[in-house]
Amino acid sequence: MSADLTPRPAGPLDGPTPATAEATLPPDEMPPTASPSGARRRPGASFFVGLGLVGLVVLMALVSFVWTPHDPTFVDASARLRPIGDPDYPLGTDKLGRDVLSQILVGARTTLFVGLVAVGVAGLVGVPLGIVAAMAPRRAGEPLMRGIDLLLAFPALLLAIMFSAVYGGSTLVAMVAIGIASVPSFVRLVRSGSLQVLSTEYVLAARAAGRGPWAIGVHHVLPNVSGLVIVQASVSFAIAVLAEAALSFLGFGTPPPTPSWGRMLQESQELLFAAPRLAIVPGIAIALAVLGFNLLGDGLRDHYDPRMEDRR
Amino acid sequence: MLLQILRRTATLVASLVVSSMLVFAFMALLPGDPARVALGVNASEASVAQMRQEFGLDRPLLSQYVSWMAGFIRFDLGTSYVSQVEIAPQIIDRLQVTMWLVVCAMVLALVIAVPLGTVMALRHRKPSGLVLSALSQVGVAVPAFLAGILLITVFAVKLQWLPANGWTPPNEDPVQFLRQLILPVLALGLVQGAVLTRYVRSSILDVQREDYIRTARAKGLGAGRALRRHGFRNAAIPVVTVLALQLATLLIGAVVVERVFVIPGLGSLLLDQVANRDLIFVQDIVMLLVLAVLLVNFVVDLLYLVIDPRLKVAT
Amino acid sequence: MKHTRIGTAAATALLLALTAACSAGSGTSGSGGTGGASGGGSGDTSLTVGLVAEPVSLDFTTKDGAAIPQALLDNVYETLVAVDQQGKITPSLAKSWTVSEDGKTYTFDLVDNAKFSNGQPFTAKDAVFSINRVKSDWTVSLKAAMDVVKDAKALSDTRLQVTLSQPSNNWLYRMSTRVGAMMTEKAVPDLATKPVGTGPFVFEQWRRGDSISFKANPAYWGTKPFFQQVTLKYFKDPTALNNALLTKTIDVIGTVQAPESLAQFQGNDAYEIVEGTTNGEVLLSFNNGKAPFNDLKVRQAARYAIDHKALMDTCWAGHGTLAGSMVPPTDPWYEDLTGLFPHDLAKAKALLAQTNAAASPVRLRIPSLPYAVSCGQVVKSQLEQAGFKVALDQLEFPAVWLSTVFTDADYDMSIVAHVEPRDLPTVFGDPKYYTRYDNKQLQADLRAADSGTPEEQVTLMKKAAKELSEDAAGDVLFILPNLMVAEKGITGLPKNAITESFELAGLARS
Amino acid sequence: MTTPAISVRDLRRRYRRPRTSVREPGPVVEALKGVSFEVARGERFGIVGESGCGKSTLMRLLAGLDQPTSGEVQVEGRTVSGLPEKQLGFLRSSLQLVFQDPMGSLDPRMRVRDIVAEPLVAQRLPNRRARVAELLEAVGLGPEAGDRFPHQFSGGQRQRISIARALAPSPSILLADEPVSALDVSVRAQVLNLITDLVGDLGLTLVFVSHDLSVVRHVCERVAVMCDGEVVETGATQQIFADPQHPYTQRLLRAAPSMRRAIAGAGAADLVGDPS
Amino acid sequence: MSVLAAETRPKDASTSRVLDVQGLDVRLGRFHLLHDVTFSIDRGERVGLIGESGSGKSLTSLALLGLLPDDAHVSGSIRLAGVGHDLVGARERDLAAIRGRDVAMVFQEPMTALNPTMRVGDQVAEVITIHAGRGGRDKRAARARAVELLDQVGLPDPGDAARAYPHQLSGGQRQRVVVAIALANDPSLLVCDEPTTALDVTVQARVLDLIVRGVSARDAALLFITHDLSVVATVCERVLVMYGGRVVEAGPVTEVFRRPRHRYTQGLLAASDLDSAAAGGRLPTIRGTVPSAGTFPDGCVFRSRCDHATEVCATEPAWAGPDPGNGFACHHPAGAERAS
Repeated sequence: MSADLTPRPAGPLDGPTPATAEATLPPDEMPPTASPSGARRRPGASFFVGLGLVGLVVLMALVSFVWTPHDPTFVDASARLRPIGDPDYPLGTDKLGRDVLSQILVGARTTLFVGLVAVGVAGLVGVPLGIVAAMAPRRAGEPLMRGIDLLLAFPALLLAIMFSAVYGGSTLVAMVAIGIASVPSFVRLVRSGSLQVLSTEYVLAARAAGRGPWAIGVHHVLPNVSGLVIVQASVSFAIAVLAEAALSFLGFGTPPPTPSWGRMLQESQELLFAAPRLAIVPGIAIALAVLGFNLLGDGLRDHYDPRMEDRR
Repeated sequence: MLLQILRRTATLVASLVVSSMLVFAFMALLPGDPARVALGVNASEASVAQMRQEFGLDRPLLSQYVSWMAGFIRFDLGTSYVSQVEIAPQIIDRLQVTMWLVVCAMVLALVIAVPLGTVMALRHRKPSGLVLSALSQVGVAVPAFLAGILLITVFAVKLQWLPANGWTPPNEDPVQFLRQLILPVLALGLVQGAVLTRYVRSSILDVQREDYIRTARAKGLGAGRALRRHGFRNAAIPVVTVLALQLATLLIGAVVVERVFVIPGLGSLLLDQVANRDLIFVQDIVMLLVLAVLLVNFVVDLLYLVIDPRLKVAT
Repeated sequence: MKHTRIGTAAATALLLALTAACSAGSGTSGSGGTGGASGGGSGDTSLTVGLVAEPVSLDFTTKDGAAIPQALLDNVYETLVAVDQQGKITPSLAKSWTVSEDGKTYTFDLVDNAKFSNGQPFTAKDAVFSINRVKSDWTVSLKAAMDVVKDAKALSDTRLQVTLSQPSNNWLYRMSTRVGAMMTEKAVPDLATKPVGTGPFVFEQWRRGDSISFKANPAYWGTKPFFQQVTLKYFKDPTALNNALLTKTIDVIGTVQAPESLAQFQGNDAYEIVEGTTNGEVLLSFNNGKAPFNDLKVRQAARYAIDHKALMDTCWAGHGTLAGSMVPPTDPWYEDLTGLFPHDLAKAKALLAQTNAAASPVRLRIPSLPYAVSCGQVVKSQLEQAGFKVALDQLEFPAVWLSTVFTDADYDMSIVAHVEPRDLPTVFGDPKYYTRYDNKQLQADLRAADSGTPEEQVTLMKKAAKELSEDAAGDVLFILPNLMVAEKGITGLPKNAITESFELAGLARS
Repeated sequence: MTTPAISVRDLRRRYRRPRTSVREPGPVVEALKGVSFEVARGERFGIVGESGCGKSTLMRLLAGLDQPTSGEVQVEGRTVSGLPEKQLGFLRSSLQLVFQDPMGSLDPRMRVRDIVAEPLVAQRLPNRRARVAELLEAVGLGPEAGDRFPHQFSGGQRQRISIARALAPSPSILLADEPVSALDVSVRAQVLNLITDLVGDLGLTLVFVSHDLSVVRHVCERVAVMCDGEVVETGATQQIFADPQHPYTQRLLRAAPSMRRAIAGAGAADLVGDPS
Repeated sequence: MSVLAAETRPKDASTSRVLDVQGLDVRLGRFHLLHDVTFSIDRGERVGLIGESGSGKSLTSLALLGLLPDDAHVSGSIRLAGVGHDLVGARERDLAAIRGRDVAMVFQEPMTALNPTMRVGDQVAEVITIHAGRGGRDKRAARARAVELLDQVGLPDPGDAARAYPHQLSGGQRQRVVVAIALANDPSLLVCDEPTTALDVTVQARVLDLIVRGVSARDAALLFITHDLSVVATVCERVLVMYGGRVVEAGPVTEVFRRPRHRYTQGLLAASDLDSAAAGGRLPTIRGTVPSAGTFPDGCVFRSRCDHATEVCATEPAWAGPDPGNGFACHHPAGAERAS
């Protein structure tokens, strides 16, 4: 699967797909909505659809803290395999008699946790490294980048499997691995963004004003690459959610009894014919969450217009 | 040009050395005693110790590393702790299986992605383009194993058109080989295709904004011809990068689809040997994968030199 | 006396998703026999059986794991004696045998027309070689079963005499397992890749990671098998196994790994379901060696807290046998002891209240095996209803579980299926075993049972089983069922899986 | 006072390009080949040259943003070249920059108030709020401009913000690098007026870099013509424009299209025509 | 000195008019970017189009080549000599056949206008083969012709240059290549959009010279778009002044620049005439800033910045002059008060 874990290299690939800029139109002739950089575009439909889907996941997670219809881990032999629409169990129960709706609600927490850990690791490591790699002199920056490139040689799934084997299978371990595997894309993206920022005259002006490298990194570079980072974070989030599902399928994902959509999907397999709903419900949940984060990323990309080189 | 190649080769070699150390160090961290796992639960401490000695696990790590690397360089991958069979031929067999799967899937992905991505880019503001774009987003969001399970349910179990799973080498029964290949390739290729389509789209959108496309159109080329003659080569650069990365990572990444379709591929081999704690075997597989990724990247780098003349510094 | 293995027995349908090391699919082009769609016509004499765990090697003298004898024993290799479906010892390569008064000397009369597949005839010399080689060259722990043999000699080509150092009921029984497999000295160098035996089938090809194929032995000394070509095909994923049968890639599911999935075959005329029993006791083990489970009250509270019927219904879809002890129904000393600890939450709570075990969570450290994962969640839920606090902890099997739970006994509770035949003495007779159960009286009874007459053995084993159950040394959740699904018309599938082998010779298609 | 505002002595700056051949090291690019000049206090000094002539490198060296390979830069009698950033505090408060790009020289994520206050923050100067309002006033923007972001302003207004920022620490020297090249013609005059007014009112020393001869001619009293890393000619503006000595200066002057000459009948050929 | 030999194609000899633009109007979304733009260019004539950002000058050039975005609403008419149909509303296929043959264009940015992955010679040859028709697609001949053209635009070693990639050439050399591409098929109209803005003064001089001689040799019409008044004055005979998407004044260069009538033209000239202002002294200015495209006031587009604006300026001023190529649109024209 794979697909889900294929690293998405940063750089031109993740390039923006602005909806309004037109190749042939000279920038100074463009109407103001589409023009000045730094100006944020009005977000498009994909942003709102994505926001809605992500909001739904967050809402489910929040609701699960205060209320679930049943204890999601409570095993009830008398209530096994109830169908969808059962008065007590709106989304039915699984083979252990656990309420599917409750598991989906609590599973949303796992999904968010998964994404936050992976994106958190990747971001916390990748963003500073990217800025440092851009600001450091060539002699230091180049080896750093080569080291980061080396990480690319360890695909996410491989890293997750090895980490799980070494540190025991847990969501945290698997997602730290996924996060580490995503570090290179963050570093590359942030570095190229930072290099653009550093080549601007406002950085030169800040230096002339007496700002040290630290202050420039924090006050100029970081805010100006944040748009890129948010977009990348959103995409990485989606990748992490897919990765968790794939790892759960292989038995390296979230261990029981913590409810997780990926494991629900994996557990549902043997009952695919008897109770396809058990696969369909978490399957849809995963797909919608991934879709949500991807769309949000696309929307934000348009919104932030990260083509800094467009600035004239 | 020569300098560029030398420089990249040096980087490749350095990367290989560093990553081999990483791989080895990581293996040393694996909990669980390989000798114990190989011998089973009731083996006496004496026989476990003897097995450890046989495996060379009692030697200092450095000497273990050196002898492993020395063998690796000669492509003498050693003998499996567990099955006591030569490792190299096993990996090659599994690699062949996975290569069939992955290469066919990538070809399918390309066949899907290039035309679809182009259409999506050319019509990115028209309803047809938006619908395709939305479809590709959904494709990206579906876990590949779910796609595989659905394909099996529909085409194998319900319609009985194709076998649900299994693998037959092509030289044994070409027809059965193809029949068994279709569904896994679809599962993998469709999802990869959706991902790739997004890249093709965004890459072509970027290229379309370039001034030289405007120049080409001012020369009298229609939008489509301008893109074909001037855009594709430039748009190919980022797409080739993704393609190469996908290809390399799929060697292991295909494991999920291999699982669903019961295909004896490289990924499954790795999982099994991790479970067996067949350390030398795992080391070899991981190192070969790393080698594959690095080599693919190396080749892609060289490919850039061909595609993009700007990288060839004028002499 | 320690020759029980744990968990790895595929013969009894254990779902060891990760145990079997499958190795590379050999690219060598074998002759046919790929076990493709066999179509199911009655005249078809090829068969494909879907199984779970693939062997890591074909040499069970040095490699542990039940998958090897499952494939080879009774099919390629034969033993002197065999065990029938009721658990009785029957003749095989030995037509008959006598035991001396003191129970120490066994004299076997061997069949005279058996031949190894390399063409050599099977003689008493080969039997002596095989028995001696267990002691000299085997490395797996099972070899201990031969420790009791003092001497083996060939009285003639068809007459073998074995002398034991002390009487042992167990020895003859073990001779029906892989330890008793008859081999020829000539074939020993290639044990791992080219097994040679006297059985009804001849090993043909092993495509690592995929399948093992046999063809019928044209020179077999006994009843010739119906099928000329048999392929054992290995699936790690239960759904894939089911799909393979549904799409006619295989003819038989040799071990149903997901009992829930039986539903899709039930009531379908194209398939037949075979249900019997196995030797596999799914044991909720307690660490008797340390707090809190060194306290009888805590152990009893746990046993009362478990609703075994509900548990089997939820995690094994109601298939299996409730026994209440470490003895499966096919053993001669079986007794239904389920009445000793009926589900009783009130009692469980009361007992627990007398201790402080509820104060801190107990660690239920389960191996990453599907049955353990699903039963573990049920056990956790049930124990918590009785007031226990349970921390569920999934350990990678085999590597991590073996070192943490099995070797280091760093656990409070675990769940694992003990699938070795007659394994009560191993699990509870050795205080160093991971159950850390030390009961001198029980140990003495077990020794006496082994060396006594068969009648004494039954009586003493019954006593031991009951003692163990009352002492709540562990809680047998249920006995695993033998579940198979076959295409309609396949006959001769063994109802009970109580030996190490998956016997193919009796199978036929009507 | 005889100490010049800026004194540059035999300034050289070499860059080594990445190597392109296996055997030879990377080629050396000499951006500056021994530049010397002085700018007197209160003077409006112009530097003219085409792209690649080294004027940008010179600017960076003057501002202490880069280190010369050899030679010396002195600002108000104190050596700048060779000093680490930490010891350049005096330079940061006495010399400030205005750049060409009205968008790129302002951080798009900062409010105008913070942009203008940045030198004050960096140099830990007091009374920031009042000073910012004062500066915005001085460059012709209302104090309410401080709440907005750069992209809400037009090019000319952004250049005013740049100027306000440069003036924040009350420098005595203003370095303006092509400050009006990117502006619309109708706005260019406003900004030029602003610069000349401020320089006059505050008694600043102005170093004005431009490729546009007419602008330099209008703004500066003295001018240096740069070509290929060297100053080929220095002198009073009037004198150089009236009677260029160096062939390059002559070529440059002739190549610049002029409305007057055009209306008098000069065509494109006259911009390149060989004088000989 | 290179003489640009023009292979003159038989053209419609009955009229000397090459381009006739009538009432060109462009809207993009809710923005009205071009208003009623009308002008014409005769054979051999060099017309300048002056305008600041947002004036619509580049949009006009794109409209002439039919390269406006798909979602732009265009009305009016653009007729080109030798082309039997109106360019407005023409099919993309027909427009493509015209581009590069009858009308060619030189863009502002030489650094990005060429395909980085294609040899320069091939890029020049391409424009020849595209329009050569089925019979004339001789690659070798086209390549030879490309080298010839590169020689004509003054590239040293044209043979080597043809084999070079764009990044191996300097900005000025690249712009010469772009000019060679534009002139390859001897177009009847050459449109140059700020062709020298990105170039150095000395390079600019040579490129301007090249363009002027290129069109003269072909007797082609030139539309030269720039914001630089002195460049227009040097290159062109006639000038159109655009502001806010309209042509506000038109006439012979000497006339317009000596005696501007529209207040905008007047202000622009004053503000840019650095030569006559006292050194270091104040310059005359136009107040305010240029609005962004599509946001100019209605009525007189200049009234928001005009010192002479009155209430009447809220109505659109009529065109005052004998023809669209001569006159202005201002309620309070300069020179009028002098007269009064």
